[in-house]
Formats: sequence, C-alpha cells, structure tokens
Amino acid sequence: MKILYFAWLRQRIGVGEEVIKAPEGVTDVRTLVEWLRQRGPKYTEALADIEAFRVAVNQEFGDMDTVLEGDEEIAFFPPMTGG
Amino acid sequence: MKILYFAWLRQRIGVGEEVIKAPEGVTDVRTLVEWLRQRGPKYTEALADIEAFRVAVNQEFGDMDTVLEGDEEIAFFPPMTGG
Amino acid sequence: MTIRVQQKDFDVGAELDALSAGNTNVGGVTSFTGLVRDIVGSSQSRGGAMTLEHYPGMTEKMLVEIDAEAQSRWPLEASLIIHRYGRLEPGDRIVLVAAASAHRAAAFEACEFLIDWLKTKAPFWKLEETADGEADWVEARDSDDRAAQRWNSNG
Amino acid sequence: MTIRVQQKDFDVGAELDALSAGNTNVGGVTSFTGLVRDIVGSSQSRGGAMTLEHYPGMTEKMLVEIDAEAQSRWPLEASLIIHRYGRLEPGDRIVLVAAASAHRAAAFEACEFLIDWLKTKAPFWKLEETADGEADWVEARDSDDRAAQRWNSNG
Repeated sequence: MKILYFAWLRQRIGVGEEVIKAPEGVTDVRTLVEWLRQRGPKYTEALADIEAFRVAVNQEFGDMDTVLEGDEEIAFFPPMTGG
Repeated sequence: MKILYFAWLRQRIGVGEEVIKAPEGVTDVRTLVEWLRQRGPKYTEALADIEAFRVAVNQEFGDMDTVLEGDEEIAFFPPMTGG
Repeated sequence: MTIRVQQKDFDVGAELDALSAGNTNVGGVTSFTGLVRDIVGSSQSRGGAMTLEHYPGMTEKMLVEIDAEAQSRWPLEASLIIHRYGRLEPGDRIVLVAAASAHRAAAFEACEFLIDWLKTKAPFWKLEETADGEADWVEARDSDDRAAQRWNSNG
Repeated sequence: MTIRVQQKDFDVGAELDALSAGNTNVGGVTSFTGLVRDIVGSSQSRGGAMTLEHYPGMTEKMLVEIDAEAQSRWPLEASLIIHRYGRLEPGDRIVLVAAASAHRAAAFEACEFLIDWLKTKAPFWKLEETADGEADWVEARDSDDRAAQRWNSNG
C-alpha cells in the first residue's frame, strides 16, 4: 500500500510518500486513518480532523468508507486550491 | 438635416447619405418618415414597415416620437447583427 | 478600457496581456473571440465571406457606453472591445471582448454582458455572400435579444 | 481537447488560435486566464510569490474527466485546460481554460464550468509566501464550492 501526503499534510507528517504494509484490521480508509494515527504524534496531529482533509484511492476521490484491498495508492490532502 | 441609411435601407434607397431641408410639418421622426415616403417608390418601399427598421437621432437611439429641430443627423438601419 | 473599431486583424494574446500588464490586482481575465463561421458541406453552407458595415461615430459611442455600463456593474480592473469591419473570410476574427477583475465571477459576467449588449446595441450589419454569388443581409436573432435583455432594465 | 500540466508559461494567443485553426464551425471562443494576484500596499498584501503543488497522475486524470464532462454537456468544437505548477510570481499566469463552439452561450458556459470544477476537483494546492518570510497554505473557499455546485449533481 502506497500512501501519499500533499500540502500541509506532507509538511506535518514530514514525508510525501511511503510504502506500508497495513495490518489485517485495515479494511477501509477509516481503519487506515486510525492505524496511521497510532504511528506517532505527527500522524495523530495531521490526521486528527477527518473534516480537514480529503482522500483519494487509486487517484479517484474516496471517503472514510472506501474499501481497501491492500495494494492501493492512497493519497491524503487538504481541499484543493488550484485555478 | 443629414440623413443616413445603412445595410438594406441604403441598398433599396440607393444612397447612403443625403442632406435635406424638410418642410415645416416635419417635427418628429414619424412625420419625417411620412415625408420621406412621398419622395419616390424606393423610399416608400424601404420605409414601408416601421417595425422593420431602427432610427438614431444624433447617434442616439430614437423612436417615431423623437422630436426633430431640423439640424439633426438622423440614421435609419435594420436591427443590428454585429459581434 | 480599450475600444477599437478597425478593419485589420488583432493579436488576441497581446491584447489580453495588455489588460493585466503591471496590474497585480488582476486575478482573472475572461475573453470572448467571435469568428466567421462557415458550415462547409452542410445545407447551411454559404460558401464564404461576409462584409461588416457599421455606422462610424455612433459605433464608437455605443461601445463606450456599453463598456461604461459594464464598469458600473462590476468591479473591473480593465476591459476591452475590438470589433472589425469590412470583408472577412470564414475563420477570420470579427470581435474580441474581455474583462479583467480580481475575481473570476465578475470577469465572466462582465465579458458575457459586453458581447450580449454589443450584439444588439452596436450598429454593425453583416452582409453574407451566398453560394450563388448573391449576398444576403443577416437577420437579427431573437436569441440575441433575449441574451441582451437578461441583463435587465436598460436592456 | 488539450490538457497540459506544466511548469513553464504558455502563450495565450497561440493556444486560443489553435482551438479554432482549420475549423470554420467555430463561431466563438471563450477563455479564462487565472493570474497570481498581489494586492500591493493593502492589508492583504502578501508581498509575493506562491508555489503550486499538485498530485502528478491524478491531476491529469481529473482534468481529463472535467473536460469530458464539459464535452458531454455542451456541443463544443474544442476545449483546452493548461495549468502550471511550481513557483510563480505576482502577475504570472497560473491557468488557462477555453471552450470553442458554434454559438457563444455554449462557449461561455463550458468555459466557466471548466474553471469552476477545476478549482474544487483538480488536486492543486497553493503555498503563499508571506511578507515575514513564512509561507501559508491557501485555504479553500466556500465561494468556490458554491460555484462548482451550481453546475449541479456530480458536483
């Protein structure tokens, strides 16, 4: 499972991309976020408020209920401000 | 009084611009049009239908009731099709 | 504001650049370029060119009034109207209108307003050459009147 | 359709010309150019530049989807989205969207749709340099969400 962080999530966590092997309990985005938060204070802080960030699974928008198989590319980022 | 004709009004009347001295009875656009119609069949035909053309007096849109003093620039033309 | 009525073509990129040059209050520039259409091979094909006639003097006066109305309705940093006259071939540019503003909604609305009002208030007339060598005056369209009137009043 | 995500600047005139080149079905081209603002001397002044970050891969994918949605909603002859990333100075171009159609209403609506959806659906983030040498991530605006949502459903 490849995880990408953008903008302030990347800055707070301190890494833009990481490959992880999530434990068996991680079956959707919600359980992934809960597991990531336990990896340290930077994760806890960056992922504290699920209203503050968006998620994409394999480059499509997802939400907390999006199911994960384990080999996805998952990205966390703030609301977009392009244009 | 200077009179201008544009587009098909110019073509039907056969002249784009003429300077005329209107008789005393011409006090507004309506009486001017009535007087012009009597000047010949080309005028009668071109100015037959007051719904088919627009009028400007001194380069501002006017209508049949616009008052004329005698020294105006008056233009007759079809609805505009620019842009 | 820039208002020009001219026979020659214009450079869209240079004109739009000039609208925001040196003005970092501009966040967005909306433009509309009108071109001579020719639906080749269709029943609507006219085979060609058109000639744009206008009323020199009144044209410029109306374009200035239309631009002033746009400036009064929206917070614009700059605006532009360029309209050509004379004979034009299919694919040729006819008109360019543009509006620059801090925010995009104003730029879009003002730009559409400029072209909608120009279509029904600026004294231009199109004479289209037909396939049989004749020429027809283009008729005004109700859809253009409705587009102009939706900007309300004064319309 | 043309979709490009690039660091370097673009030539607005050349890009718009290309939209109608050789296609005399095009009657109008509407464009929107977004620029880096800097309200110099005002309380909102940030003194400068910004850096645009994006999600390579997903960005292009979303822009293709947004463009396809516009093509499905309006009868377009051509469309264009160019978005820059990297560090940009005040006055620099950020984005160009454009739509070409036989008639102007479709060109205007599609162009505004492209930029409205792009703002809320394409993964770009702006980091603004502040006067004190720091940098702040720009916050998403409710007005952009509302602008995107007015194009209904899927919004």
